[in-house]
Amino acid sequence: MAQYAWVIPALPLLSWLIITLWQKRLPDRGSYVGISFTFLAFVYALGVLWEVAHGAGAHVVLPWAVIGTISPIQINIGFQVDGLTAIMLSVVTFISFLVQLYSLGYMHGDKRYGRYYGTLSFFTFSMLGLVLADNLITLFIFFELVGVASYLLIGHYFERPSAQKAAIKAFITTRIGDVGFFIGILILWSATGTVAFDKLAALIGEGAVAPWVITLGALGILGGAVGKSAQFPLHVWLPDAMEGPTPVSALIHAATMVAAGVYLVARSYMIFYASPQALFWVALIGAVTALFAATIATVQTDMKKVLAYSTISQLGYMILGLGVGNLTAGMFHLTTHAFFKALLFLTAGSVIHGTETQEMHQMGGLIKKMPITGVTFLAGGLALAGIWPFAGFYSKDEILLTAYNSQYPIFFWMGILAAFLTAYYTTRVAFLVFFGEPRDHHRYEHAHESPWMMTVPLVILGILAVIGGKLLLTGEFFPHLILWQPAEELSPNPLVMGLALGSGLLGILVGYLVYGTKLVNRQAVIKALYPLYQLFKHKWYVDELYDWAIVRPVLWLAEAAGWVDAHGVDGVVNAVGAAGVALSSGAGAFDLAVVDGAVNGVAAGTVAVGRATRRTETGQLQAYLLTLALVVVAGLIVFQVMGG
Amino acid sequence: MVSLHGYLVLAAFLFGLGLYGALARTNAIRILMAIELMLNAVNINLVAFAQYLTPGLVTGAVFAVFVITVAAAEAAVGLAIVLLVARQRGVIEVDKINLMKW
Amino acid sequence: MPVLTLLIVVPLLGLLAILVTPKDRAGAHRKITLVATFIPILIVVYMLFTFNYHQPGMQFVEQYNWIPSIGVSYFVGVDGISLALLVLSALLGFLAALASASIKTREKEYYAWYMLLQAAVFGVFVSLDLILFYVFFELVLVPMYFLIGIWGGPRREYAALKFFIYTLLGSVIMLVGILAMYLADPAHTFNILELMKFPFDPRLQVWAFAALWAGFAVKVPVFPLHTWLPDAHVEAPTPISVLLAGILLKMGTYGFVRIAYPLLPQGAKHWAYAVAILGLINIVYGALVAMSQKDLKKMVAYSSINHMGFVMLGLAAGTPLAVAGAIYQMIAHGLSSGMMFLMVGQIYDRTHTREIARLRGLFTSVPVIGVTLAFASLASMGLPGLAGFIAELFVLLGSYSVYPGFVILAVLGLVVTAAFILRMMRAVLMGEEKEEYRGLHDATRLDLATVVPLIVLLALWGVMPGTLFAMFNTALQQFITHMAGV
Amino acid sequence: MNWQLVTFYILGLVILYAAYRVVTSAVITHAALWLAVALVGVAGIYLQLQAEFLAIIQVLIYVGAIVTIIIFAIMLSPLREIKTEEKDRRGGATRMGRAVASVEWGLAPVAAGLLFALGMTWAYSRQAWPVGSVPPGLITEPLGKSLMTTYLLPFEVASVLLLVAMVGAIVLAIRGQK
Repeated sequence: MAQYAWVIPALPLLSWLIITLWQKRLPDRGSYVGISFTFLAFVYALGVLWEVAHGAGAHVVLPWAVIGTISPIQINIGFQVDGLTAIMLSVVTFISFLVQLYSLGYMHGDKRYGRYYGTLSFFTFSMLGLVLADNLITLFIFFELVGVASYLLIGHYFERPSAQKAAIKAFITTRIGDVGFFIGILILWSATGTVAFDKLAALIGEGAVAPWVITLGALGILGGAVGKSAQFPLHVWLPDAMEGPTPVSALIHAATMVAAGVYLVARSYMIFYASPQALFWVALIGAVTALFAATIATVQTDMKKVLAYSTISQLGYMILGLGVGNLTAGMFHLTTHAFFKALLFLTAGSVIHGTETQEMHQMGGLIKKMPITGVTFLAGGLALAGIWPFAGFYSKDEILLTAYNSQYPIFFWMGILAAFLTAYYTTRVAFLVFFGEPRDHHRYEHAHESPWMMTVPLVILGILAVIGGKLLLTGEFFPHLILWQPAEELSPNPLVMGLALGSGLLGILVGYLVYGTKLVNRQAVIKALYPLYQLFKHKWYVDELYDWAIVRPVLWLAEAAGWVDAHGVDGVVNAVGAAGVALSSGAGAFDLAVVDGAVNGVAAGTVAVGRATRRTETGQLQAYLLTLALVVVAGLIVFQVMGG
Repeated sequence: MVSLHGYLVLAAFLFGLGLYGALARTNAIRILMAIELMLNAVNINLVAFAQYLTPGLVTGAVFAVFVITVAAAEAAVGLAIVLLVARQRGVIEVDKINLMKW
Repeated sequence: MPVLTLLIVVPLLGLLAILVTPKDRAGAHRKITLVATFIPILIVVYMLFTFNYHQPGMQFVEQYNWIPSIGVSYFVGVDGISLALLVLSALLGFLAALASASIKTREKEYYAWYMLLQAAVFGVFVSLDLILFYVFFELVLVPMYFLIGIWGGPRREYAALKFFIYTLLGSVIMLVGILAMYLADPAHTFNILELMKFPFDPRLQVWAFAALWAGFAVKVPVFPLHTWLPDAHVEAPTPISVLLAGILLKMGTYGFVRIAYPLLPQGAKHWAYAVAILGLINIVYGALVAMSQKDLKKMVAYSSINHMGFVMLGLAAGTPLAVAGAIYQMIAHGLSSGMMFLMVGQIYDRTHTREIARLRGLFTSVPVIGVTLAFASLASMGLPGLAGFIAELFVLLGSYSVYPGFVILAVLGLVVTAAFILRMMRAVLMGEEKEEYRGLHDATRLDLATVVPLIVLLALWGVMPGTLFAMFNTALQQFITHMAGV
Repeated sequence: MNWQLVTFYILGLVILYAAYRVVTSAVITHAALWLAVALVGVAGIYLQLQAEFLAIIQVLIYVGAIVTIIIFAIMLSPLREIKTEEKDRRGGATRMGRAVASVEWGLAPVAAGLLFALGMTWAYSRQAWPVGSVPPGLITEPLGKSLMTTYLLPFEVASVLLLVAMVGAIVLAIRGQK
């Protein structure tokens, strides 16, 4: 089956084409096409996973472009299937399938329903293509396609200016990261002449690549990952991306978009692993992001925003895991996170569906109205907080363990602090939304449990959030699947485990004290920590900084360039005039170096000559004839005199 | 014997008269006539050159035949245009017609 | 079979047929034009099948004496590069004729000029004699002048004249360069293939290259000779914009590839750095200026400047990948900008405005047009999976080893490109539907017929670039070898 | 002084005088008749040049056809403007004045005509011409042969030109009727 793994992305591609071309004629605008094709892809992906787990694999290479005939340069495309690919294929198709199923209920009645399903299929296709890519260029192509799909989905409610802005922001921000990725490709290509992962690995293994090339190439690729995986400092698009429909958020956050960045690093891990400097930067960015995003999440009041920042934070963990040299742990966290983050978003969607608001201060006590949603949320929340035996615990613990044993223990402590904050804000959300007294009775009265299409995915994911971690570790399944020769076998460290679990429990306790009981006065805390509160509330002013330092200057530059271009004409005329004056007074040099300059000079000259000569063009035949005759006579005389 | 030079001078003066006429008169038909004079002057030149410089060859005469043909065509179309313009605009003086300016 | 002559003659026959068809025969001229632009497509397809892609050198060659006393001949032939451009010209020629339905005034004249333009365009891409090339190159100007000047927008006369003066000026300078080569070559020939063999004096090469370059650069257009382009585009009617952007700009870059570079390789090397800088300026400056435009068509026009910068950069770098990318970009840009202008035209036909600020919510009002415009925009942005990306990728991959700094700046320019395209899409397509645009009729069959071939080709050559690269690979290798050998 | 030279001088004087009257006579019909005289004179010159064929068609076409249609046009036209004599440029409008600056318009044609004639004469006189004479023999036969062989294509083109001119003249005349 692995030989034909291209079928997996082909199915959603087909579904996209079908829905795009014939959505008006399909029942329910083609939603069932999308769901069934994705389900088929999921089944196929499971088959591939099973095969790969039993030692199969595939690598198919096709020529893509050949340049030159004497010493031809060949660029190939192809796909490869190994453990990393297989697990990602399963996760992506699985989450995508559940999200599409869920959307049946959530998006029901949307006016661009068909288009929504089409784009979801396209999104899935791009992500699957990315996962299968066997070289950097193919990966880059799908990387960009993922960006476009997210752009379309985030901008789904394009009547809203905020959605428009968010869509553009997502695309541009990730594209800035892609610039780094692209430059990384350029560096590696010009040094090695190949972009295929296996060839790069071989070359690096032989030591045929200069260390600085590896480091710069890796850092470039890291740029792409930072953009897509919303790492600091390119994280700004992800919270805004909440403008998209909630199931899309689930998809973006769990399986497709943001996972792409982490996957990129994992896929090109041989490059990173060969460069300690690059790995250090990876770890640093991961740790900083994990902590930084967690601080912001603690003060957000929009339910989806909290989850968004928590995603950024968790992605930081994954990147940290990769950075400290543990590929398996990073990918493990990616997988478990896919389960519980998709779950959390879908429950959030369910809550929003029921209450028609995202503002947590208008909720409260909803567990009575929405029991399935509430319970599954708690399962996801505990997994997020990393409490044993939930899924998140295993993966987070693994990352922290590696960090603890790495060269830079500071990253470990940052991770612990972030874990504490994670538990705190998760508890905060749980209490604000599901427990306590309803704060908006009107909304509370109208709140209702969601239809089965929405709750079934919740239950499936809920179960996985509880047992997923342990399940994947059964028989060392996961570590065998994604194997990267670790420097040393790490034995479980009770201190690390204790600290991780302890910080999580402490976070829950603090959250309970603040939100579950009235023991701590929130206003007093806010007042005491007011500068910090403001800082977190305004997301460390990163958006403002970018606006001021990048967006405005670029727009200003564009306006300036446009002005120069449009007014070059005037400028030149004036310049010519001024230059004439300057020349006549013997004062200065002639300056025509403005756009349009020389040409307009010629034009002006032509006009002047035209003015002078137009008098002769009276339109009278005889005048022309006279001129002709005189010229002939003059020519005759000249010819005679000169020619002798 | 008449020399080639004699014919050439005759033609030159005939042409000069035609040129004067084409320039000095305003009546379009008169201008056409003046042009005919010039064409005839050219023909004299052609035939004279042919007979004196390339005896035995008739190229010059052939040219003259064509010139006459063109002259006939020109007269026909030219007169038609003149009449048309005169009918439509009521003038035949070329200095009052400056269509070519536009 | 003299296919190339046939290619030039068919539009001329169409012209003749149009001229003898009375003015009041409604629709007849259009039908003749459609037939006379469709036959070239068939001819080109025939050529595609009979062309030997592995044989170096020119094929379908025809040579007859024209003015033997000064060594001018009617000498035509194609290699892979010209063949690719012929595909583009034939296709766009037909599609733009299809899109000419909106021309309602003085139809007969319009189509007559159109046919002349088409014949001249084919002539440019098949000529192998400098004088023949020059004649066709100039011949393109005349119909273009009238097509813009008569059927254009409010400031058409200004735009047409500006276009004419600029390009004529460039051509005159170019002619000086051509004559210089003619006089310097001991054989005194205008035969391009013969001239390629003669190693010109380096000093001559330096300035003759500059002269030729100036002539072609106006057409491309290269900063700072570009200011005619936005005006011409804004005023030109839609189909003419399509041809202007899709084919005419390529005549400039084709001139580089066919004449300026192979004939004067040392001159090219001497100026490579300057050309690369100008290419970079085209990329970055074009994108920035495009971002500030308020008029949709003007924005697209500036994006053309941005795209043509990649061609310049690729040619300047001169590595196989970069040149391949540059040639690819000619085709890709022809398709994407052609489509872009078609879409702008379709929108203008419905809303009667091109002002970005006045458009809104077209996704809702005219969904099919909205989606096709989005596709065109993404193609023009260089989205992977579409042809433009391949071109940019190869140019950048190939140029990096020569001009790493420029390439990095160009990649940053890509972000600006994305930004202005997305801002445009946001303003035009997204947002609440405007009251006055409610109930506009969506794309007709004719509208779709004009864009679908472009969509298909953009996608095909974005996913399977090998199909297009194979077309001109042999010719490319010859170009590279020739440039390296001198 | 032989009779050929005498004939030439007489013909030349007749031609030039007639041409002078063509361009100066006050009444336009007179001008047309003087034109016929000048053209017949030219036919005489052709005869003297041994180009008898040209002389014949000169009389047939020029005098018989062209002058006739000019006179027809003048006489048959309903427009008075054609028949009334125009004033000389000398007294007319001087829009040209700006173009030729200081030169008075009325002098310009005279100057141009004279300059041309004298200039050409001067130029001819600087050249050494062969002192041969016109070869004997008629040209009708060689002319006919070359028209049908070497110059067949131009000959045919000329006939097409005549056809086009005819059609054109008719179209113009018809359009004027409307």
